[in-house]
Formats: sequence, structure tokens, C-alpha cells
Amino acid sequence: MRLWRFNGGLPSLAEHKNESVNFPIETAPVPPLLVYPLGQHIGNAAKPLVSTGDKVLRGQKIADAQGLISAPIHAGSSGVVTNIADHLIPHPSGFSAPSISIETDGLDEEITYVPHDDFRQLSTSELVDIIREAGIVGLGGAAFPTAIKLNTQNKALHIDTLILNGAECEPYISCDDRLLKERPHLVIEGIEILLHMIRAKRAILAIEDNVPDTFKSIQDAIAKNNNPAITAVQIPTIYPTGGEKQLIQTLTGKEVPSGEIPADIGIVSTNVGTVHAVQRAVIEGKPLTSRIITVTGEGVKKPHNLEVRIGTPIQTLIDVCHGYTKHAERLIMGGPMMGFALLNDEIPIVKATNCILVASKEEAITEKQAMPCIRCGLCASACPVSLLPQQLYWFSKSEQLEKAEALNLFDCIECGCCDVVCPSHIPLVQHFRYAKSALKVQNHDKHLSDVARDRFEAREERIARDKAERAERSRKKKAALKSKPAKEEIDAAVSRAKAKKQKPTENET
Amino acid sequence: MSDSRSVLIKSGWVLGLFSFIGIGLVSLTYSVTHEKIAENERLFILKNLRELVPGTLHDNDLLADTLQIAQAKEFAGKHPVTIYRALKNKKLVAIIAAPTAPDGYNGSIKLLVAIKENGELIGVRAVSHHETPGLGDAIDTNKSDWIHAFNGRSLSNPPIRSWHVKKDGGDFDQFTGATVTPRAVVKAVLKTLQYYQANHSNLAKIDG
Amino acid sequence: MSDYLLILVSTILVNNFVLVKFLGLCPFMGVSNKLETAMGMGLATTFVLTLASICSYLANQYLLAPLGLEYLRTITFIVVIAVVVQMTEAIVHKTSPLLHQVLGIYLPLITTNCAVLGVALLSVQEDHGFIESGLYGFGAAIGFSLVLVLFSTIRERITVSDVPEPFKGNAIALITAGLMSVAFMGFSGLIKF
Amino acid sequence: MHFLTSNAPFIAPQNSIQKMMLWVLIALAPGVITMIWQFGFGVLINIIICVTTCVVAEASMLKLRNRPILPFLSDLSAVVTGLLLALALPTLAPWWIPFIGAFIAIVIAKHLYGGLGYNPFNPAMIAFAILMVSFPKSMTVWMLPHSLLPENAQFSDALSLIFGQSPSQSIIDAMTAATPLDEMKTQLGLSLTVEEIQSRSIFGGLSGQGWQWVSAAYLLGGIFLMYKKVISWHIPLGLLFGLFIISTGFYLFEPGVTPSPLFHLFSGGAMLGAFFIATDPVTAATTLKGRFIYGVLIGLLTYIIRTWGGYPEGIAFAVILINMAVPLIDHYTQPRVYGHK
Amino acid sequence: MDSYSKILKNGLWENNQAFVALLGLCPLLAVSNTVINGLVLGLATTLTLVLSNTVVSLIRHQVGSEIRLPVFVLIIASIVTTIELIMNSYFYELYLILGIFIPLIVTNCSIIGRAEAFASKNPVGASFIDGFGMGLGFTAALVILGAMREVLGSGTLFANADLMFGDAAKDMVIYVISDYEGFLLAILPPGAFIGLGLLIALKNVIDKRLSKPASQSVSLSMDAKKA
Amino acid sequence: MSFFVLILLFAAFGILLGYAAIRFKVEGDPIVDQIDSVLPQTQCGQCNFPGCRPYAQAIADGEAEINQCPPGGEAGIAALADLLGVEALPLNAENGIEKATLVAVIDEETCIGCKLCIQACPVDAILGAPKHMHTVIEAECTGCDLCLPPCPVECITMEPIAKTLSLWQWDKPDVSQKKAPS
Ligand SMILES: Cc1cc2nc3c(=O)[nH]c(=O)nc-3n(C[C@H](O)[C@H](O)[C@H](O)COP(=O)(O)O)c2cc1C
Ligand SMILES: Cc1cc2nc3c(=O)[nH]c(=O)nc-3n(C[C@H](O)[C@H](O)[C@H](O)COP(=O)(O)O)c2cc1C
Ligand SMILES: Cc1cc2nc3c(=O)[nH]c(=O)nc-3n(C[C@H](O)[C@H](O)[C@H](O)COP(=O)(O)O)c2cc1C
Ligand SMILES: Cc1cc2nc3c(=O)[nH]c(=O)nc-3n(C[C@H](O)[C@H](O)[C@H](O)CO)c2cc1C
Ligand code: SF4
Ligand code: SF4
Ligand code: SF4
Ligand code: SF4
Ligand code: FES
Repeated sequence: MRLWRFNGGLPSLAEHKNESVNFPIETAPVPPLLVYPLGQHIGNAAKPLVSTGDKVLRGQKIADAQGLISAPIHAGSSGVVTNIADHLIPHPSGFSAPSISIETDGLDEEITYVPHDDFRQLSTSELVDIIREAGIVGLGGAAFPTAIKLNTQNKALHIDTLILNGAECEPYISCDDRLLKERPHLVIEGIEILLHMIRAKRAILAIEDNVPDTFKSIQDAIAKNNNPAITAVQIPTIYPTGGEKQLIQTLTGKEVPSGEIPADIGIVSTNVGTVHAVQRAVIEGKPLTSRIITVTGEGVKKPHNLEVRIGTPIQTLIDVCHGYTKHAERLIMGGPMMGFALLNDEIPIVKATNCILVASKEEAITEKQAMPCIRCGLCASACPVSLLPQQLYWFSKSEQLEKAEALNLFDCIECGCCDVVCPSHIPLVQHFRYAKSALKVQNHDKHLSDVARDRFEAREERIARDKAERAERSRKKKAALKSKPAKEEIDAAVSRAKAKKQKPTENET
Repeated sequence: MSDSRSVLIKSGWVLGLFSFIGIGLVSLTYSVTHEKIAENERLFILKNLRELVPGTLHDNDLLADTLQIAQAKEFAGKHPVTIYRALKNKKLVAIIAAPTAPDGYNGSIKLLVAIKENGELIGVRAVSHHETPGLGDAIDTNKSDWIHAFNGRSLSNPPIRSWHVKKDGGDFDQFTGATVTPRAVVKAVLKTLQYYQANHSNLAKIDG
Repeated sequence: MSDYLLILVSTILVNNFVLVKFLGLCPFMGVSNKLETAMGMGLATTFVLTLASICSYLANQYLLAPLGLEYLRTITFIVVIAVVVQMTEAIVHKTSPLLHQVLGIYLPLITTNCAVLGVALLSVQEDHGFIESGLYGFGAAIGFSLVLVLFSTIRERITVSDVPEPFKGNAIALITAGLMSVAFMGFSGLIKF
Repeated sequence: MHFLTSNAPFIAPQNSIQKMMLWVLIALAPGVITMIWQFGFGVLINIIICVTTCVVAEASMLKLRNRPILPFLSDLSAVVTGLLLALALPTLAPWWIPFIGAFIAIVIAKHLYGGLGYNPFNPAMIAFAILMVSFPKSMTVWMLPHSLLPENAQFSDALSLIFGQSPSQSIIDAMTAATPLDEMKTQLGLSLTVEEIQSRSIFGGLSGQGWQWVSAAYLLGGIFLMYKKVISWHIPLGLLFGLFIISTGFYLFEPGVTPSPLFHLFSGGAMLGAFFIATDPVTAATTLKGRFIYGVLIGLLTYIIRTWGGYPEGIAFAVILINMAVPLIDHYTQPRVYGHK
Repeated sequence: MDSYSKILKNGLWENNQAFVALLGLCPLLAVSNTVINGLVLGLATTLTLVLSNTVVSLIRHQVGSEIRLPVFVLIIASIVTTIELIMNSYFYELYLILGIFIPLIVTNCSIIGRAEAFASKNPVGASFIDGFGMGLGFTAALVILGAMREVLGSGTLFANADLMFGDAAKDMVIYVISDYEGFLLAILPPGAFIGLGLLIALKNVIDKRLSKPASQSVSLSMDAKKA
Repeated sequence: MSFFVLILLFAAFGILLGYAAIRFKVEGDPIVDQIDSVLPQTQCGQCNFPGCRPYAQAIADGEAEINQCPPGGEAGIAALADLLGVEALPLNAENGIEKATLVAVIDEETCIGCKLCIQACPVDAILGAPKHMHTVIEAECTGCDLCLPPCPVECITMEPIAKTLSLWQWDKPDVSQKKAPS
């Protein structure tokens, strides 16, 4: 199959996959406490269905989707809801947010699931419902509700190609690789479900060429399955080839137009983990309550891939990996290129978590010591989106954010390539994240001030109208008065006015 | 409408009034000064000439007795050349030619070349030039004495084959690192001398 | 034909009005903070300068010279220029309020842009004919606009540079102009006099 | 357990300014050695004065401006500036020429704009241009390559020239000459043909005696820099391409009185300029397309100044002239962003 | 109403046309290659400024906005031409050196600038003082810049003094550095720009020194606000 | 006396300019809209004008400086300076100081429903009927403080806006070169 090359990227990033990739997936134990932040996907936060003291079972829906773009949340084990309150969430802000906490009872009792042995009997909309109810969101990073993504008929989009993202391009992470090694048949079955749903002609499963054995096992599985629509492809190991847009470009040569989604050019892409979750939800009827996570880095004694219940505090995972080493310095959720550092290990795993990296000093640098930009242009050569990071940086640094926006700041995927190659050690991505968030706030403020202006003007108009009406009325009244000067009426008016004046004083006491 | 017409008229006469005052003032000053200015201009040209041919040497008005050579083939240039004649007792004592050396480093160099009646050089001056400051501008008297090297020279002193800069095997110094300018000046002076030799009789002729 | 070309090369590059002849410096320093304003100013100046140059030529040729009023040249030229500018301003104000806002106080100041009067006076001094006068004005204006635009782009970059405190603003801008002038000396000699 | 936080990416940077500058210095080595071989130790003296002055000026400015000294000194950019300036200066320039030049480069052209990374003009070339217009006499005295030196000229003569005591005029005249470019220009001005001019001793096979080897050494170093990815091909090849095209055009149009394209490429500062000077990242265009255009423009302008302008060598002026246009070039050559038309 | 000394100080220092307002740059840069040139042009400019300010102030109520500019330039041009004619007749060689910059006093932006910004809004006395202060400030700038460029560029001071003060002044020329090769840049166009840039920076440093106690508290409060 | 021709010509110029002044007269000023769109629309009157638009008008007319709007703060001044092509000035302390935007909150226990705050609010951000307690629509309150003085029972307080994840801002990296990279 012909492959294309996206601009830039980092072809020679150290991979660090061997630390974790050679051990089979283990299942993490049920922790004493499970914590579910209500907003762990893109879109509106979920709405709790339980209250403190309620007993819940594994697989039971404890919070429901709220609005169109949202996803329900299910309990990962049986136990009692202890509180619904703010809890530290895995987010770079270090904020706390409403979360449901469940104290597990160790019995791990489950609800009864409704399996569907033959998904081909089901219509797309039935499948979409199943996936939505299962609370499945994209497990590749963005946590976008998968049901919406797969509901392409709804929008009358014609999908031609399904892309399965098994690239796993970030260093250290190996959960998708393990999944493909150990459960290729389940993934293939998931792909068939997706193909059935979106009626695409072909499905391409992309795997980086640095894991030939995985590729072999997946090809065997495809051969066994014997579905001609499904092919597996090895793609060059260039970070960030797993980025959705880069992967699409690599495989099809097409670009997703800025501001649009892949479906607009006839492509749906999902992570292989997501497909696995779909397979489980449809065939076994099980909602998304667990996922595979890589726990790695020099800071843990035994790096590992674990099947983890969502809501499990990180601490529990570390214990499974035999605890911290003395090198543990930094706790990073996600990979070293795009992840974010966490304050402590009481923070729970969420649906989007694919990796916990406990980094040593050498593995994760602290703040960079920036020199001035020397305009060498290496950043631009490395940018997979062909931006000009150096100019974006000048504008964000000097608060000329509109100019940065005009240079397509919002097309930046925050991959970090520019940052790593910069000889001046400028924290470029951080500047861009800052600029983007500041612009969002600015736009919000702008919106508020526009609203205020409209309301102010409306009010002014109303007051002017009132005034005119009042003037009109008093003029009429005066005229009437003149023609019929009735004394009692004047008296009445005077006393009315007096009463009016007194009212506030009365209230004050 | 009448309102706007009054604006038109007002701006017209205000501007007219002020121009009357202003122009009147200037015209008044002009009428007082214009003769002196004309005299200044005359004196200024004369001053340059007098430097080469002092007033004691001649008794005529240098500016009044000039020749214009339009197509100055002999001077190897398309620039017209003015020749001033210095007379004493109605006899030619010297001429001052104003040739232009066309081949300076940055274009042409305007010279004044004063020649005694006998063909000996009184002196040479560069009147205007665009040579590189610090390099070619040593032909200016207030930058260096180089140009005085011509004083007293003639076609036989040195002999014509030595009318070159030293670098080209001649007798005249060049400036360090700048040969073009001196070369151009030497060449122009030589040409002027040769022209004078060829046209000596014509130039000496006094009519009337 | 090549004479006309020479006039253009000379006025735009070799004897650039701003960097070599020192004319039109105030707007050069004043309206060069932003690229768009610089472009607007360049356009306005080009228009006014060409027009003023031609008008001055006409005034000189058909009014002053026949009447023997050369000593009133400065006055006549400047009034002609003031009128041309004011008419331009009125028209721009009406037709393009934005441009007017951008050019702000500088449109009236074009009158006092030395370059305009300078062009007119120099043009007379050099005995230019009609077409030459127009070209001379046009070339001078293009030279002005060229360095103005380049200067503004550099200034945009400098404002976000780590310039030492005492040099911030006008000081570094002037030094930049000086270095630009050094660069333009590279063109010297392109035209032999 | 609590942890430190900071922001992604966490991977240590792979490159540094210091490394880039070091590669530049290394790539200049062949050129420097050839220069010394051909033109003697005057080159070395220039280098020592320039580099020392640059480094001292850099340190003083950093101190004055209250900036950390060590990290900025150790980035070696001042050394590169000093070295490049030294290589552009005539070999026999009196000592104060490199001194003043280095001062101008670092203080005026670099630190008044904020130091490393902020200067819009190439510091070394600004210094060169200012020296050229200020001291044209001292800036045009080049030593003859060693193969042409008369027997009686000694190293000590060069030294005494540099340090101010003039040896006899005859020795000076014997040791010095205009550069081939200068000579070519001057003599063409006197209506000689290229062939006649090139038959003189200072001219060699390609360009000038000695000069062609120096140019070749720079070319070698430049290729090394491209291989090390410190510079991209766009600027140097653009510049050489521009110079080649225009000189070929005129060569074909007016043979005999126009020097050959190879002469242009291998004389003066063309190679040094193409690979080391025009490529100064701080002052060059940043987009790839822009860099090529930037290079071509410098090449064209170099030829124009060399051929019709007042200075025999146009690289320095061409570089700073096009430096001025860099923001505009960058503005109009932005690459197409992924997903945009 | 500002007191006169305040107006003077404004012209000489705080709103110096050359260093702060950056007006009148063309003559400033073009003729400041020697002290004497600068001085002469400065004096001529001062005279023009004083006269034009006074006249403009006198007539400020009589002129409508549509012809204000032409009237102003007409007045200025008349004054300048008169001065030019007088110089032409009494200081002919200086007049030649200053060349086109004498008639160009007309378009010296600072003159029309003061007419617009001050004289057209203020009474005669204040306008007179303002013109005087601004003119002196401008002259000072010309002389300082001229001195700087002359010393650096040619190693002399007061060259050509004789053209202004007569032959007796020939001895006034000071050879600051004898046998000086000359830093040509200083007297070439770039030197003018760079020199003025350096002077402005110097003024900024002095201003900062002068206002240190006051400005510190301001900057503190600004910092507090940001925090 | 030939210069009388010139004088006549100049007088004619005067008439021409007078004509141009009438013919090309400009009404209205779109720049006011642009200025107004930059102002924060808090409508607080701290600029000494009765609202943002009057202030915008005053700026356009050259009657007010650009540094009189505290809610707009330094950023607002910079935007105005940019729009008008003038130098930015520091905020005029006489008009107030820049502070974080707050919202008004009415203590519903104490509120007596007097309606005075409703009349004061320039953007109609307060809801309530006479004698019933009032509430502030948080999303529409501009934090202008104008409702505080009229309240007879001082039940209105200004509270900071709750932080939300969607409006959370990343830190800006330190860009000063003053610190020694150690
Ligand atoms: C705000 C937002 C809205 C989206 N809307 C849709 C949508 O309507 N349909 C769809 O199929 N995908 C939608 N997506 C999903 C994207 O196409 C993409 O698959 C997802 O963001 C994951 O990409 P990433 O992890 O590379 O960022 C949306 C994503 C985001 C962030
Ligand atoms: C720089 C970058 C790198 C990414 N790398 C991967 C990856 O290696 N594997 C992956 O599955 N998703 C990766 N993603 C996320 C994908 O873009 C995309 O969100 C995901 O494949 C969509 O599938 P999902 O909706 O099933 O999560 C990456 C995103 C970015 C921005
Ligand atoms: C910038 C520059 C300006 C020059 N200006 C002049 C000049 O004005 N006059 C001149 O004779 N030579 C000038 N030259 C020198 C000539 O280029 C040439 O080197 C010299 O005239 C040859 O003389 P030589 O044979 O003594 O070396 C200049 C050279 C340069 C580089
Ligand atoms: C490839 C390369 C070329 C350079 N060329 C120059 C140069 O021509 N002139 C110079 O002053 N510095 C040069 N430098 C050094 C440095 O970039 C320069 O001092 C900056 O302009 C200072 O801000 C160069 C550096 C590199 C990496
Ligand atoms: S890589 Fe760094 S130094 Fe180079 S241009 Fe980009 S931001 Fe500047
Ligand atoms: S972080 Fe943004 S700018 Fe940098 S390389 Fe990635 S996409 Fe480009
Ligand atoms: S101070 Fe600002 S926000 Fe308040 S009314 Fe004035 S312009 Fe509007
Ligand atoms: S509620 Fe109060 S603070 Fe808020 S906008 Fe209305 S008056 Fe202003
Ligand atoms: S003096 Fe202001 S433009 Fe010349």
C-alpha cells in the first residue's frame, strides 16, 4: 500500500517501550476506593444518578449523559457511594471537580449484562445506542464520545475508510501494543462491528514498523478472520504519526481541512483500545469500566501493562508494580511528549488515561532554561502541521495573540516536536497552550461585553421610550386637566405620590 | 446656500490678503537685496579664479571675457568647457580652463586649470567631485596638498610620456589604494595643456 | 528612455530621499510603527508627491519664469503643495474614513514633509522637463515608501525585542535607520555623475 | 506522595545553540587554515583581535544590561561573529580596524537590539560595511598571496604595517595589491578585456591566486555544515544560484568584457558569504521558500554591486540590504498549513 | 496658563523638538556635520519659529479651518524667504553650504507643528516664548549633534567659523585630534542617524536619573497591580 | 507688480478649498463604533462618561485620553493605542485601578425587594419583582458596582467569579532574560 509522508516530525525519538512491553497484561485488584470525576470526556459533565449511601454493583450506571455530547459513567465494582463532592482530578490545572466516590465492598458483584452474539442482526442506530449506554469514549486521548463519532448516518456523511490507530507513537506507552499482541481477534471483531455500523468499504489498521512481532500476530488474526475489507499496514516510526491527522495523511495522502473532522473527507478513525471496548460492549454487553494502562518509568520497580478499573487511584497501580524506586521524581499522566504532571498519586485513573509514567530526574526534565530564539527554523521543519512555531512564539510572548491566531495557532496539535528540537530550549508548546487558553478567555470576555452592550443599548432604548411615553401621557393629562380641573383628582395624585415616596422608608425599618 | 457662498468668499479673500502681505514683504526684501545677491554670485565664481590668477596679474573682468567650447573633443568629454582669459594691457597673460575629467571613480570631476601664457601651469583645483571620501577626495586642497604637484609643470616638464601616475610608470604620485582618481586628474590636465598648445594662437587673439 | 530609468534608480536607491538626502524624515520616523500604516502613508505620499512635483513644474514654467518671480518660488510651491494636500485630504476623508483615521495627523503633515517641497525645488534646480519632474517626484516617493515599509517591518520586530531600556523607542529606531543608511551606501556608485 | 509539576514535553532537548556555533567554528577551520597558508599570519592577528574584542564586548554589554554572563558567553555566538568579521577584513589592516569593527558588531549591531537573537542586521557585516565606508583606505589594502610575495617581504613587515609603523613605501607597494575583484573592476573601467586583465599575475585558474583555494575551503566547510544540518541548503544554494544566473546571463551577452560566472563564484566573499554569512539564522529569512528567495536576492544584488556599484565586493552590502527585507519575505512566504488551502 | 519658564523648559528639554517630538529631523540630520552649520541653521530656524508663532497667534481667530494650513504655510514661507534673501546677501558662502535646507525651513515640521499645536491656541506672549524655547532647544540639538559629528568625523570643532563671524574667526577652529584620519561614518548620512539615536538614549538615561525617586513609587504600584 | 497675479491665484485657491470643505464634508464617524467595540462595556462610568459609548465618542473627538477606563485595564489601553495609532499611556489612577472582574451577589435573606438596584443596573442583570427578593443573573452582570450604592440594606456584595475548567488559563512561561539559567 502506498504511504505518504507528513511534514517534519521526530524520526529518532528514543522509544523506551521495552521497559513495559515484554510482560503480559495483568489485572489490577479492586481498590478500596473508586473515584469518578463527572467530567472525564469531551462535552458536558455527566449527571449523577446515585446519591450518598446508595449501594451499587459493577456495571451499574452511576451517572448519565447530559446533553448531546456527553457520556454516562458506570461503577467499576460493587460498593457504597460515600460522597459526591469535589475531588482532585487528573488535569494540569490541579483543580478539583465534582466526583462520585465509591467505597468498594470487595465482593465485586456485577449486574447482569445483555450480550449480543450476532451484531449483524442489529441496526446501526441500535448499535449506537448500545455504545452510548456503555459510556464508551475515545481511548486514544481526546475522550470524545464514540457513539457520536460512529453515528455517521445521522449526518448523512458517506464514510469510505475506517482507520484503526495502533500507532502508539509516544515513547514509553505500550498498552495498545500489548492489546494487539494478546487479543488481536477481539480487536478484529470490534473492527467488523464498526465496519458494519458505518458501512465503510475498507478498514486499515496502522501499526508502527518498530513492532514487527505485533504486526505478525495481527496479520495472522486477519488471515484467520478472512475479511477482505480489513488490512494491516506498517507505518514508519515517526512521532507523531499516531496523531489522527498525521495518520490520515500517512495512510491516504488526504488532509483533514482545518476546522473540520475526518468524517467530512469520508474517514473515521479510532484507537484500537476503543474498538476493543466496543467489541466488549456489543458482544458481551459490558459497559466501559476498565481499560489497559501502561505503568512505566524508572520511578516504578516493575513497569507493566495493567487492565485497570476506571476510577482506581494511581497509588493502587504503583503498588501492583511493586512500588516506587528511589528515583521517582515526577508523576506524569500520558506520555513524555503530551502528558501532564500530577501533584500526587491519589488522583484516579479516568477513561482517557493510557499511561502513568513515574519518571526519574533524567527521564523528565524540569523547567527549561530558555535562551532567546535564534530563528533557526528547526521548529518549523519539525512541525507536522507546517506551522511557524517561532513566529507563533514571538507573538504569544509579546501578547499579540490575535496575530498568533492569524498564523493558525489553533491548528497546533501540541505535539511538542518543535519544543524538543529547539536549540534555544524555549518551552514553545507551553507558550502555545498559554496563548490558546488566553485567547479563549479573551473571546469569552468579548462575548460578554457584546452581550452587555446589547443589553445596555436595549435598556437605554427602553428608558428613552418610557420617558417619551411618560412625557406624552403627562402632556395628555395636563391637557385633560386644563379642560377639566377637578380638584379631587389632583389631591388623589398628590397623596399617591406621597405614598410612593414613603414606601422605601417603611421598608427600611 | 448663501451660507456656503459666504464661506467661499471669506476663504478666498483671507488667503488673498495673507498672500498680499507675505508676498509684499518678500518682494520688498527682494528689491532691497537682489543686487547684492547678484554681486555675491559673481564674486563667488571670481574668488575661485582669483585664487589661481590673482587680481594683480590681470586688469580685465575675468567673468566677462569667456569662451565656451561646446563640443570639447580635445578634452575627451561631452561636457562643455569654459575658458576664462586673463589679460593685462590687452595682452593675454593666462587662461583658466574649466574642464571636466569624465573618468573619476564615482563619475566626473570638475577642475579649474590655470595656464600661463607660456604654457606653464599656474595651478589646478578640483571644484566639484564625487570621489570616495577618505580615498579619492585627496584632490581637495583642504584634504591634501596633492594637487599642488601640478604647479609649474608644463608639457615638457615632465616629458609627455611621464604624464602618468607612478603606478603607470609616470611622474605623479597616486594616493595609497586609489589610483583611479589621480589618473583621471592627470589625464584631464594633460589634455588641457595639449589643447592650449594647439589653440594658443586662437586664444591669444584679442578682437577689438 | 534610459535617462528616465536612471532618474528612477537614482531617486529610489542611490540618492534615496530619506536615507541619503535627508528629506521626509519626520513621517519616516512617525508613521513607521506598523506595516499597514506605513503602506497607507507610502501610498498617500506617492500620490501627493507626484502630483505636487508636476504642479510645481507647471507653476514654475508657466507662471514664475514668465513673470520673473523666481524669488517667490518657495512660497508658490508650498502653497500649491498645501492646496494639493488639503484637497487630497478632503477627498480621502470622504471616501475612505479608515485610511483617514490610519493616516491621522500625517496627511496634513505631508504638506510639511520636506520631501515634497524638496522634490519641487530640486527638480527646478536640476532643470527637469515635464516628464522628468513627474518621474523625479514619483521615484522619490517610491524610494520613500520603500524604506518606510521596510523600516516599519523591522520596527515591528524591534518592539518585541529585548532592547536596552534607554534605547527603547525612538533611539533604537534612529540607529536602525542609520544602519539602513549604511546598507544603502552599498548602492553608491551605481549612478555615475 | 507529592510530586513536582512542570509542563510537557518532558524529553530533554537534543540540540543547543552552543553546539550549532561549535559546528560553525569547526566548519570554518579549513578556510581559516587556507587563508593563513595563503596570506600569512596577518589573518591570525585579525582573528585574535576580533574574537577577543567581541568576547570582551559581549561580556561587558551583558554586565551592563544586567543579564547573566556565562550562559550567553558560552553560546559562542560572539566568537562566531568575531571570526567571520576577521575573515572578511583585509589581511594588512592596522590593528584598530578589527578592534573598532568587533566593537561595532557586538555593541551597536547586536546588543543595542537586545543581544543574541534580536538583531535584524548581520553584526559582522554591519561592522564590515561601516569600516568600509569609514576607512576605505585601510579597508582596501590586501596582502598578496604568498606565492606572489617578493623575496624581501618579511612577516615582520606585515606586523609593522598592522601595528602602525609604516615600513618603506616600496615594501608596502610590493606586498599589497587590490583584490582580484577590485582589480577586475578597475581595469574593466579602463576598457581592458577580461582576458588581458586575467593574464596578470594575481589571477589564477578560476579567480585569483590564493583566493580560489580559500573559496574552495569555505565550500568544503559549508558542505559539512549542511551535512550536519546546522544550515539548510536553501540560502547557500539560492545565493550561488542567483549569482551564477545573473553572471552567466551577462557573460553570454557581453563576453570578453564580463568575467565568467566561475570567476564570480570563486572570488571575494561569495563562498564565505553563501555558507557562513547569509546563513546567519538570526538575520536570515526563516521559512524555507523565503530562505531560497533571500539567497537569490543576495546573489543578484552582489553581482549588481560588484559590477556597477562603487564597491568592488558586494556581499556585505547585499546581505544587510536583504536583511532589511527579511520580515517582508517571511510575511509573504508562509508555508501552507496542514488542512488549509 | 503655563508660566513662561515652564514653556521655556518644555521647549528646551521636556518636549525638545529634536529629541522628543522627533520633528524637524531633516535639517537636523542634514546640516549637523559641523557645529557652525548647525548653529546657523538653528538660529535661522529659531528666528522663523519666533516670528511664525507670534504671527499665527495674532491671527488665530481670523482664519477658518478650511484654509488654516495654506495660510500658515504662506506666513512661514514668507518669513523664511525673507530670511533666505537676507542670508543670501550677507552670508553668501554659508548660504551655499546650507543649500536647499534654508528654503526647506518652510517645511521644517516643528515650525508648522508649533503653529498648529501651540500658537493657534495660545496668546501672543506665550506663543512667542514657546517659539523661542522650541527654537533654542532645536538649536542646542543641532549644535550638540554637530559637535559630536565634527569631532568624530574630522577631528575639528568650529570649522568654517569664519564664514559666519568673518575672517577673524579663522583661529576659532580647534583641532581636537591632530593628524586624525577621520571616522568618516560620523559625517556621512548614517552617522547623523546613529548620532541622534545615541543622544536620545543619553537623554533617556538622564531623565531616568532625574526622576528616579518619583518613578520608583509609580513602578512599585504598577507591579503591585499586576501581582 | 506682476506678483498680483500670484495673489489672485492664491485667492482662487482659497475659494477652491472653501468649496472642497463644503463638498467633501463628512458626517458621522465610524471610528466611534470601533472604539466602542474595544471598550469592555462594563458601563460603569469610571471613565467619567455615562457609559462606554459616550467615552468612545469623547476619544474620537479628541476630548478624552485613552487611559481612563479601569475595567479595560492595560490591555484595553494597548488595544486603543493600537487602533488609533498612538502611544499607550499608563492607566490614569484618578479613574480607578484595574482589578479582577467580580459579579454582584444579592444576599437573598436580607434583600427587601425595593427595586432600586434594578433601576441602577445598566445592563438589566438583576431580576425581581417589587417586594420580592432579587437575584443577579451572573452571566450578565458586568461587575460595574453601580448597584451597590443605591441598596438601602447593603445586601449586595461583589464576589469573585468561580473558576471553571473551560476558562482556566495555562501559565505563561517566564520570558525575561534577566535570570541566570542555572
Ligand atoms: C470539540 C470536538 C468536537 C468533535 N465533534 C465531532 C463530531 O461531531 N463527529 C465526529 O465524528 N467526531 C468529532 N470529534 C472527534 C474528532 O474528530 C477526533 O476524532 C477526536 O477529537 C480525537 O482526536 P485526537 O485525540 O487526535 O485529538 C470532535 C472532537 C472535539 C474535540
Ligand atoms: C500528537 C498526537 C499523537 C497521538 N498519538 C496517538 C497514538 O499514538 N495512538 C492513538 O491511538 N492515538 C493517538 N493520538 C490521538 C489521536 O489523534 C486520536 O485522538 C485518536 O486516534 C482517535 O481515536 P479515539 O477517538 O478512539 O481515541 C494522538 C494525538 C496527538 C495529537
Ligand atoms: C569603496 C571604495 C571606494 C574607492 N574609491 C576610490 C576613489 O574615490 N578613487 C580612487 O582612485 N580609487 C578608489 N577606490 C580604489 C579602487 O577600487 C582601486 O582599488 C584603486 O584605485 C586601484 O588603485 P591601486 O592600483 O593603487 O590599488 C575605491 C575602492 C573602494 C573599495
Ligand atoms: C550558521 C551560522 C552563521 C552565522 N553567521 C554569522 C554572521 O554572518 N555574522 C555574525 O555576526 N554572526 C553569525 N553567526 C553567529 C550568531 O548567529 C550571530 O552573532 C547573531 O546574529 C547574534 O545575534 C552565525 C551563526 C550560525 C549558526
Ligand atoms: S527552534 Fe527554537 S530557536 Fe529555532 S527558530 Fe524555533 S523557536 Fe527559535
Ligand atoms: S506543538 Fe504545535 S507548533 Fe509545535 S510542532 Fe507540534 S503542532 Fe507544530
Ligand atoms: S470606565 Fe470603561 S467600562 Fe466603565 S463606562 Fe467607562 S468605558 Fe465603560
Ligand atoms: S448587577 Fe450590579 S454589578 Fe452587576 S452589572 Fe448590574 S449593576 Fe453592575
Ligand atoms: S523636517 Fe519633518 S519631514 Fe523633514
